Amino acid sequence: MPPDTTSATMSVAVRPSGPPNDASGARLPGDLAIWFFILAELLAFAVFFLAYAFARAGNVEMFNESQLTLDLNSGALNTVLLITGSWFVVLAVQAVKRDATRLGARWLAAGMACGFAFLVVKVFEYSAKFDADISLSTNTFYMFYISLTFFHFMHVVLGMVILAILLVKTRQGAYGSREHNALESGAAYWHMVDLLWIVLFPLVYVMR
Amino acid sequence: MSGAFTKSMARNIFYGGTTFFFLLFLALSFDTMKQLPKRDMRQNITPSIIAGKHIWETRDCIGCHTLMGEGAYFAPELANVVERLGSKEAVKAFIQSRPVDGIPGRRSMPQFNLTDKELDDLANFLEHVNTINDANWPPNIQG
Amino acid sequence: MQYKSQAVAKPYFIAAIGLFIGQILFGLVLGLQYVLGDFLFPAIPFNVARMVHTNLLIVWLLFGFMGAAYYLIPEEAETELFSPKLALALFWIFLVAGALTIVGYLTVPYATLAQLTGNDLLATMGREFLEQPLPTKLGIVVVALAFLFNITMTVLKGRKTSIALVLLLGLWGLAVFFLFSFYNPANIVVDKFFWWWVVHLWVEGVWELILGAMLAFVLIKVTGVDREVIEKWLYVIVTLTLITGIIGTGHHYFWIGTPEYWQWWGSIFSALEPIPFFAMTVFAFNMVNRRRREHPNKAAVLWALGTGVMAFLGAGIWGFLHTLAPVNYYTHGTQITAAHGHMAFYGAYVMVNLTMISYAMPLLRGRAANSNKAQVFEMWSFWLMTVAMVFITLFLTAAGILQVWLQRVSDSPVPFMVGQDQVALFYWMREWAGVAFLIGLIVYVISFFVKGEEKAA
Amino acid sequence: MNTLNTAANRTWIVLLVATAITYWLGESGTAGKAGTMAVFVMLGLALLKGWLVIYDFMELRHAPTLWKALLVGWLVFVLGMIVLAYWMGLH
Repeated sequence: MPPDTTSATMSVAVRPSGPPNDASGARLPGDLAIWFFILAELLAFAVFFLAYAFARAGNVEMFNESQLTLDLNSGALNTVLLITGSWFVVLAVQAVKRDATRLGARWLAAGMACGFAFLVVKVFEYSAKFDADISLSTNTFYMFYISLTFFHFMHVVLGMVILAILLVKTRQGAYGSREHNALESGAAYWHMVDLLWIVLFPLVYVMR
Repeated sequence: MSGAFTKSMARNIFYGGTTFFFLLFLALSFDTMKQLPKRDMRQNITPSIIAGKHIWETRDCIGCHTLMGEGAYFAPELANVVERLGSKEAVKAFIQSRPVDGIPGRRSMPQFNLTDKELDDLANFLEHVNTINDANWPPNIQG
Repeated sequence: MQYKSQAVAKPYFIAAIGLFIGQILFGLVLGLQYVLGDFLFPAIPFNVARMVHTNLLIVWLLFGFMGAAYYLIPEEAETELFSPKLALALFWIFLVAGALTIVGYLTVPYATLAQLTGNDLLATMGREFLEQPLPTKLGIVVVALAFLFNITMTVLKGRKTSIALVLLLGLWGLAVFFLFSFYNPANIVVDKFFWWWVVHLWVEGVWELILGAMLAFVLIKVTGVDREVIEKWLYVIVTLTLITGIIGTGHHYFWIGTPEYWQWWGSIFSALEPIPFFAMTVFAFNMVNRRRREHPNKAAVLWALGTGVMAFLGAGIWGFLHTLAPVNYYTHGTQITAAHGHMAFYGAYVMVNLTMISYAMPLLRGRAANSNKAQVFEMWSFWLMTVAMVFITLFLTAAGILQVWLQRVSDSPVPFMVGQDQVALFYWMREWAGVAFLIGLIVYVISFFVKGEEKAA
Repeated sequence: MNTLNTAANRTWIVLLVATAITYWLGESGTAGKAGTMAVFVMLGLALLKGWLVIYDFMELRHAPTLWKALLVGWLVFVLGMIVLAYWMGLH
């Protein structure tokens, strides 16, 4: 998320709403705009998850039977990758806030590596499915499986783009203990991608 | 400066979100184009059907009727009219027999003075549209 | 009016209102034909009158958007318009092309018009909202590109504000998606698929950017709230618009032969489409409540608030009414669609144009706002038109519900015309509401000529 | 770097363990046999994992209660509706 370079200095932000530093010293990490976007994404995914859940209630046998063909190993591996990637980004943010920006950059790179590994595992999983001639139109389960995971897949890709930009900016020394709004915003988005997968994995891969 | 609401962040999210969802839309559209041949019976499109679509357009039938539910709501749905009236001949006869000055007090269809070939083409086109796999819409024969 | 070249917006606004009157007159003709089937038959059959009604609507809205751009871009960019002469030339080209098209619709049978205008070379006619002959379509592209060149050069040499940026994105998007109207494949499913790239990605995509930018501009001027705050809200709203509206195209891909996953994707994302309209209403009221100045033009403030509310009602609520696939299965292609269409177009795009005209016209005529007497007339026209439109929508919704019950849901579905005869009462009531709308429009026009003590420019 | 000294590190460990349990539920077929019990376990774990991600990874532990409520509320609502849908699926 390339923040406007002109406002790299401490831009006085007029806040129309949202008490970031209210009386109790509570502080919302990152930019309010990203949190609006996160809420919108969570809403879209929530509707998708519930559509899956209630569509499953309609024909449980077909869902359970088709679910057996899913590759549980790659699903679990991907969960571990995203959790670890998320953890690395937390460490990166903490490092940068201590002005250890070189260490922070390395953690960001590690987080991206996990994200990239997730994408690779996913591509293999998809190619296996497409080779078995499974597509969005095979049946309702596969339609949901591909729609949900592909929609999430693209969020991981966008997350990678964001982390890449944050990595470059961190290496340029744009962030530190004083200025880390964009870094926290990007990190919040990345954690949201992990949070979504944490719900998606049991729902689609395991629940029967 | 945490918890700020900077315009530059809002603009970046606008660019990122728009690009993201446009790419997603292109992906879904690409898949649709790949799936369509199995659903739209394109293999049955004959020159007559193509000519029929041309008649459909140059007489602006969509200005009163709906086709697959899209168009004007003044006159009946026509994607399943051949099935509803029973045969292509019935449809052709109906079009041919429209009175020039309309039916007093009733919604009236103009007399288009179509030649026999044009009538055949139009009927073939409407019959073809009815064969398209449109998730069995409309709910019943009345359209 | 800070820049001389902003005056070029005036003819655009006048032409817009003129065509608006024409659109409403033909709307009344159509409404009467719904109840007196052979009214004006065969001279002006329903499909010809409908072409004129819908094409006049789109053309007058485009005139309004262009006038708004010519008014606000110089002020946003804090520089004179790149070429006022080009703007005036384009005005006459577009007006003449539009007038010729309408005359062509009315005087010559459509099939003959098609032969005369090269439709055999490249068949693009005969599709809803895209009935224009090929020369007119090409003319629209030329006018649009020249217009975009004119305002883009103005912004490039001046201040680049977020409002100008969002407006340019919306207008460039409008021109780009219009190009799909030249694509008319023999395969009806592919034809419809890309036809929606013109229609839906206009009114539920880039036009909402134009709507947001225009509303933001007027709100800055009438409320005096800090530009930084308004532009942040603008970005949030247009982000929500595009992230829901683009995939929202799917709610047109339920029953036209496209794969059935669109029923899920289209329903889910179009169900989220009312959110940006709700945010816009909260935004408008929030800004007006926190205004830092009492702008003399009360009517413009009323129009701005009304735009938010009616856009949310018409496009948001009435859109959601029939956007979910299981519901749309029964309401697809009925009067429910027509009800949504009327209130959405009026609430979102007609009202934002009237907001802009109501704000800019006094300034173009050398005064900050019209006299109180004139503003009272204008407010009367606001309530007459808005309430009349609400009733048109309610009557069509009632007709639609009955039609769905009789023709689609009931165990013994009735033929189309039998159903239509049984809802004729609502069509009569809709026609009277249409007359009330025309009266409101006439009062709106009168308000421009009402004298009274004016405020200084 | 002592892995257990910060909340984030502890959370990472807990998340891995929870994922392993969910994986085991699926892999060993217990999800199939135990049915409802397994569903409650895995969704409970998802709730725990989500809670930890929100509090420690997203660092909302020190955020205004409004945002904590929004995020956790989303998690509870979605998981609750999934349980409801699963229960409806049983009948």
